[in-house]
Amino acid sequence: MWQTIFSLVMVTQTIRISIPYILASIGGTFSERGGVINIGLEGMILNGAFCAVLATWYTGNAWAGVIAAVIGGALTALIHAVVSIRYKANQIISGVAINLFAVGITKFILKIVFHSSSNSERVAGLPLWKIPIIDRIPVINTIFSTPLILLTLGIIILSHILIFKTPFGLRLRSCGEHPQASDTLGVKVNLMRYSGVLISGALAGLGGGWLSLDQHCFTDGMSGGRGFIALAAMIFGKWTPLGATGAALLFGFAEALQIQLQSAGVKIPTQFVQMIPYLLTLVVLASAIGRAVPPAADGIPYEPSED
Amino acid sequence: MIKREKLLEIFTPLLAVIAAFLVGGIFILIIGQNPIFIYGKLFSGTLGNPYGIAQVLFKATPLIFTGLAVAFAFRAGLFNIGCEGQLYIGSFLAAYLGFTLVGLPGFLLIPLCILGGMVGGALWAGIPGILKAKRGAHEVITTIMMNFIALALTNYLIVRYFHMPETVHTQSIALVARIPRLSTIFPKFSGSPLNYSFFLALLACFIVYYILWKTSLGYELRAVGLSPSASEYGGINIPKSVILTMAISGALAGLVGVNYVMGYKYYFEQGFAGGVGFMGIAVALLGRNTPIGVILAALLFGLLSFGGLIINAYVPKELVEILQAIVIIFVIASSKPFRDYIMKLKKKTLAQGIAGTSKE
Amino acid sequence: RKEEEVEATLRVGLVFDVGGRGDKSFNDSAYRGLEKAKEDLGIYYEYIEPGEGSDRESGLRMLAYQNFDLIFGIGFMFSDDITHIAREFPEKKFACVDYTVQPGREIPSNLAALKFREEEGSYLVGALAGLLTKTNKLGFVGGMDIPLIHRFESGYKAGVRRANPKATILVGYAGVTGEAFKNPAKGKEIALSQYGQGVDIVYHASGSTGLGVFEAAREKKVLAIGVDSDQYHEAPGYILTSMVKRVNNSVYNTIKDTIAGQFKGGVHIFGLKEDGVGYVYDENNRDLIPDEVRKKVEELKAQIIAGEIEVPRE
Amino acid sequence: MTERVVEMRHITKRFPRVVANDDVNFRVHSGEIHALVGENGAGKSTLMKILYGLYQKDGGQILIRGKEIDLSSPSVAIEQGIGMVHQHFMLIPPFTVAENVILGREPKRGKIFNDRKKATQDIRGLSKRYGLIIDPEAKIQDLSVGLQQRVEIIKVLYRGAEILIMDEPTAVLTPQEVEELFTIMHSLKREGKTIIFITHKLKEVREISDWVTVMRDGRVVGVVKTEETTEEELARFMVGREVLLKVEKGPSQIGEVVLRAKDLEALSDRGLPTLKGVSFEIRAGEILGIAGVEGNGQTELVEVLTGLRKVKKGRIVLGGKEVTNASPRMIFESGVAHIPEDRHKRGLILEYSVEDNLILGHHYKPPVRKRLLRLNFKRISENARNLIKRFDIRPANKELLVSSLSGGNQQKVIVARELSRHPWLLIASQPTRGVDIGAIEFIHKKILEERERGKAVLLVSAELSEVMSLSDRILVMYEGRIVGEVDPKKTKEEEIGLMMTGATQQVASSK
Ligand SMILES: Nc1ncnc2c1ncn2[C@@H]1O[C@H](COP(=O)(O)OP(=O)(O)OP(=O)(O)O)[C@@H](O)[C@H]1O
Ligand SMILES: Nc1ncnc2c1ncn2[C@@H]1O[C@H](COP(=O)(O)OP(=O)(O)OP(=O)(O)O)[C@@H](O)[C@H]1O
Ligand SMILES: [Mg+2]
Ligand SMILES: [Mg+2]
Repeated sequence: MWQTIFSLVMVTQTIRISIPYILASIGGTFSERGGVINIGLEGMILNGAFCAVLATWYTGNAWAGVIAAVIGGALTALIHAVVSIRYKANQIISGVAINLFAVGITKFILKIVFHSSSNSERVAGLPLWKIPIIDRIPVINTIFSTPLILLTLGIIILSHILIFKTPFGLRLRSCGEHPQASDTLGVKVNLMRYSGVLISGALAGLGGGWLSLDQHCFTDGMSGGRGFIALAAMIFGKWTPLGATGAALLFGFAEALQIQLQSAGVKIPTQFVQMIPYLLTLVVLASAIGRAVPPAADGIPYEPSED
Repeated sequence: MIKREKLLEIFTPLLAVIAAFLVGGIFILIIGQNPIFIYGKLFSGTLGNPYGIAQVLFKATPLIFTGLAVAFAFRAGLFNIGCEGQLYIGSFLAAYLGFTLVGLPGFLLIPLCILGGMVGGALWAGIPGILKAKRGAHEVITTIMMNFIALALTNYLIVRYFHMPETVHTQSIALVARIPRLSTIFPKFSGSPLNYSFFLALLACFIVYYILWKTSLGYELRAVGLSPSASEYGGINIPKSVILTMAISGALAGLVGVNYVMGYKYYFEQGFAGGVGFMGIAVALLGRNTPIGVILAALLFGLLSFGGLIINAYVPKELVEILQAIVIIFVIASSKPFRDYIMKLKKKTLAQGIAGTSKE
Repeated sequence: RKEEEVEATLRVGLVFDVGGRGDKSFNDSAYRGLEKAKEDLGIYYEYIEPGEGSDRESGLRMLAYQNFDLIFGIGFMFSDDITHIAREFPEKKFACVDYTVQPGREIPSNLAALKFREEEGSYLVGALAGLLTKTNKLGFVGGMDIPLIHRFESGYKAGVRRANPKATILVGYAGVTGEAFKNPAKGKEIALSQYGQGVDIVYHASGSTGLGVFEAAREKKVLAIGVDSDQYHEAPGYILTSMVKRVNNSVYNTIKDTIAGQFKGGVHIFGLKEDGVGYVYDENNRDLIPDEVRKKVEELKAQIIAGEIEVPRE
Repeated sequence: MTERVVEMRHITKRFPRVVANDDVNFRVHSGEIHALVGENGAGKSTLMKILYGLYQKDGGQILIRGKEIDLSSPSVAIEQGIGMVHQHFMLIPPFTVAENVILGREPKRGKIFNDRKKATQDIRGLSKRYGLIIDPEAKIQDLSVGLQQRVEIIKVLYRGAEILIMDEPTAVLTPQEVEELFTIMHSLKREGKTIIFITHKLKEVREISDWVTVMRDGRVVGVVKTEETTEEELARFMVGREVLLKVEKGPSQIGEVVLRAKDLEALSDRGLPTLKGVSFEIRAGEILGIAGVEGNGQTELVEVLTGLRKVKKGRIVLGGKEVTNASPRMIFESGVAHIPEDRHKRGLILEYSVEDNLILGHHYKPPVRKRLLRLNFKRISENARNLIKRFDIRPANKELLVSSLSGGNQQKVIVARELSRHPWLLIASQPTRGVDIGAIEFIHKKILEERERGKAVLLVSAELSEVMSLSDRILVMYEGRIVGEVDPKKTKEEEIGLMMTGATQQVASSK
């Protein structure tokens, strides 16, 4: 049994399951590093997934879907950004509303366009790339033949560089720690926060795009709580892209493990196996490793000066 | 001026709701329907007849409980996103007591089941409370995780031990544990499962109001919500009040089971709540975290929720979800312009010279 | 709209199960029955898609209040509500797909309880899979972990064992909430994991989650078995067969009987005998199923119909 | 004659409750150090924030080097060569010095990346040139307050500022650090920079500035050349009347030991040792003053004594009862009242009304609480009416939110509440910080009354003159230790000041 559990299949499966977690949790990292809590990741994933299918359906080209997923996620995030940055509303409530909105709007349009309450038509998917030699190496071949996995890999590295090595990242992080200080140095706090939230939406949307394009269809509510897991991964990863990736992979692994344990006929009831990722999160949050300090100004609307 | 502020504070959410309906109208137009006709249907179907009214009240009942739970925690500075999980555990416990303690007379069993619901919810909310108080784990994440665990756990209990054959619900609770429907005294309500737990919800609102604003406990909890460090200075035990707040909040959420298990289906059914816990967050906020506000907001959401079914034949009922989201967004977004406007008023009066005298 | 309603031979209302119209399996099957009745019999219909739990009862009641003559509830979750409402509206006719019979609860005479023997159909596709597997490994993907789905699983397993005692069956459930019926990504991963372990045919009973199972089959170029409706078109070439549950027929026939004044309350069972369940064998998949295999399965079918084989339900 | 680099004309700035700047004219010439003085709330910081583009003026004109400039944001100010060292540091604790300095003006490598090397080099260059020694790679949270201030100055210089605004830069420094700062300011002046320097300490004005502008109540009430004025004259300008800061202290009866602290050791919020073995006693009828530069463990000492912080080691005995690591409530029950140093963070619940704040700490027991946890509202308003009258809290409206009161009146609410407890021991920490002169006099009077009633008082204050004038005995704290005990009547301020820097250690003489 242990052989199957720690097989190469497991590794690729862990990666595949983790993709939306990775993208959304890195997205969350951008948002919260800039000082805006993003509970709405779930809704952004869902909208991204839907936009991907919609665009692919109309154009017949899955790459158009990828772009639409990014845009769809970002547009959803824009609502969150305007409400919480421009109007300084409670960011958690705004996120909850975003999630509700996404559930409603996707199903609404699903009915109008696809005349269905649960599924879209099947759409084209992304091609698998065949690269001669690499193709024979297990795991690596999955990564390099699946465009979105490769893209995610790039995003992980790019995000790390962007957040920790560039002026943009420095400014973004400063807005999440001490926006007053940033403001006094001429950093446009709202601009940075808007970018953080929009990037988070774009990435979460892309995560949704992966979900739906990999299935070649959109299913009502297909985000299935992944946004919340991503949130936990972001915290577990201490608000860093690499950390979030690691945590996302861990959650992905927990899920893959759960699938393996089920099919291996392990006697633990499925319900308890299903709990693993959530219990893991709780344990992590309650233990010493989980006691990460969020950006100091995370969730606090920035009141520029006097009023 | 004070009066104008109060008026504005009442009218801003109202305006936001109206604006949300206008935007919703655009969605209706998009699918080629007449908004006036649809809204007409929605309101006549919900408020135009006794059954509709009863249904709105019935739908509002669980929302009052969860809205109250969120509002209560919010007043004490905590965000309880876990009502969904808490209400499942609470409801399960209520049902469990209801069908195991069958020998007991009603006057014992009913309070016991209600208590069971509260205890279940309190326990489930207490865990994030303890994690927060002792380990500093943020309650937003932990309560979300507890939701998933609660769903899995109740599913396990139902599927492995307590389900009636071929169903996903438990056996029925004892006859004496059932809470009568209002239609027994108002025959016009017949058909609606509206039951006495609606009054329990109102009572809960009053009790929460009483605790928060009339007792030293409420004084402490609100103080912790407003300023933990000042509360600590004032001799208030913060960890204790965090745990207590979560427990009370969870107990309120657990009362949802009274409406559903004891007043409607008479059994616990997997997945019955359908997001009532999450909606509670919106209800609390819309009600500005006051008990009266929670009642009004719950009625609005109850109306929309039942109205969705009525207009289902003409427009996708998801319109209602969109409408609810827009209402929330408009209401929270309007409070900043509202504050700004008040500030401007104040500044203007200051500029007019009334100010010179008011300094120190 | 009003006009067609007035002229209609019968006014039919229907309340869907979770998933609603367009789920490409269970609900859509019921919907096809409605559509066919409209075309052939000239009925008028309206349907409702409930949101949360109490909407089921309110939906049924709403239709009953309006002047609908026959009202359907689709799914076992309706059993309680529709029983009550049928009693309340004795002048109207009701029908419930997958009705759960409870000891001590009498079924009103104006309520037709339409029950299917999914385990029998599952048994046959299980046998088919058992006969066709080359790896002696088969898979089952369930949606939510509940008794109804267990029935599919147990029938399937029994069929496999009967046809191929050497075969092992890997089982995976997508989750423990209603979401588990609409999580194709999870379905795909479970199926991929099963295929990865050498499984060559996977049967699913998981609503939209099954669409993911089909995607996995396409990707791995192996076979899957559909459920409820004929799901061939979801992944042409990769669907070995589908365990069809002829909800459409039961809906259509109930409507027809009602128009003819022959509505009968009480339990109606649709098993293999009644042709209420079965497996798809047509021009699409004929090439995948050799004649001798088909013959063996048909034999088993005959045995079940004859009562010689009792298919386990749990 | 030098250029007039800054000219602010008829500046008006209104806040919802006050007019912070009322037709203010302010001008500064190039190459001078110009002091800006005035009481709390006079409008100094507001004026400077307008100059730095952080606040927008409601009326008036600003000319920089003779040209009218619309200072719509700090970026504009930075472009104009204006830099500001804020009263509350604008530093990001988890960032390094270099990151804080370059933020918003990052040197780039390959057009994309932050050029760390260049940043470090630039900072080293500035360090050398102005004598601002600092490690560019150190994290702000690991630096002392004095070093943090250096970072602030480097930040400003890094942006090529010619005009430096320094808002109360000395308030948080040790005398030693103040001297270092002045050296730096002189070297800046030599390099041709112009400095606007806000302070409350008239001695510093004399020592460093060339010109002084005095503000009162949002208006400029005087512009004078430093060498042509005296401290007395400036004080009169500031307050608008003759000031007599001498406190009238009557005799008192020293009694029993009320509090005994032995070998107290405690950690700071960041887990570093801040109390390193503090021992002392307080007797009834005396005011024991604790002098020291902020950040030397006084805050932690008070928190330890009031149960807000746990001790690692040591014992606290209160009236014969052990209260080491007892809860704040238990300590309060044993007869301790506490005026906390930060009234916004600790002392008040700003969103509560005055009457509700007046019961904080005894809200949970009779007579404020009745049966079933019910609050006794009659009692609460009676209590409020009483205290408002006795302590002259203005406006006399018990239902107002305490946040809408002025700082002085907020402080009076705390003092009223704490003294109404009839404590055996009053622990007063920075009791007059940020309050106006009238309130200071009042609070001093109340503290002395407690002493005359035979109560013990522990007074902690960064204002040396306050400690000197009120205390019967003074302990000097430095780096978590008590480095000396002095008799205020027999000791000069300078001597204590020196002890506060750790320069001289004196064995506690009374024991
Ligand atoms: N803030 C200051 N710093 C340096 N010198 C000053 C300052 N204020 C005034 N002086 C000196 O006082 C003299 C007159 O000052 P200034 O030119 O500002 O006043 P003014 O001539 O009255 O101006 P105006 O005619 O515009 O009112 C000059 O020699 C100037 O150097
Ligand atoms: N952002 C603000 N909102 C409202 N009122 C403000 C604001 N900033 C300052 N004030 C008020 O404006 C007045 C002037 O404040 P300012 O900070 O300029 O005083 P200051 O002279 O710097 O005092 P201090 O010596 O205490 O630093 C005060 O009454 C203050 O309460
Ligand atoms: Mg000051
Ligand atoms: Mg100031």
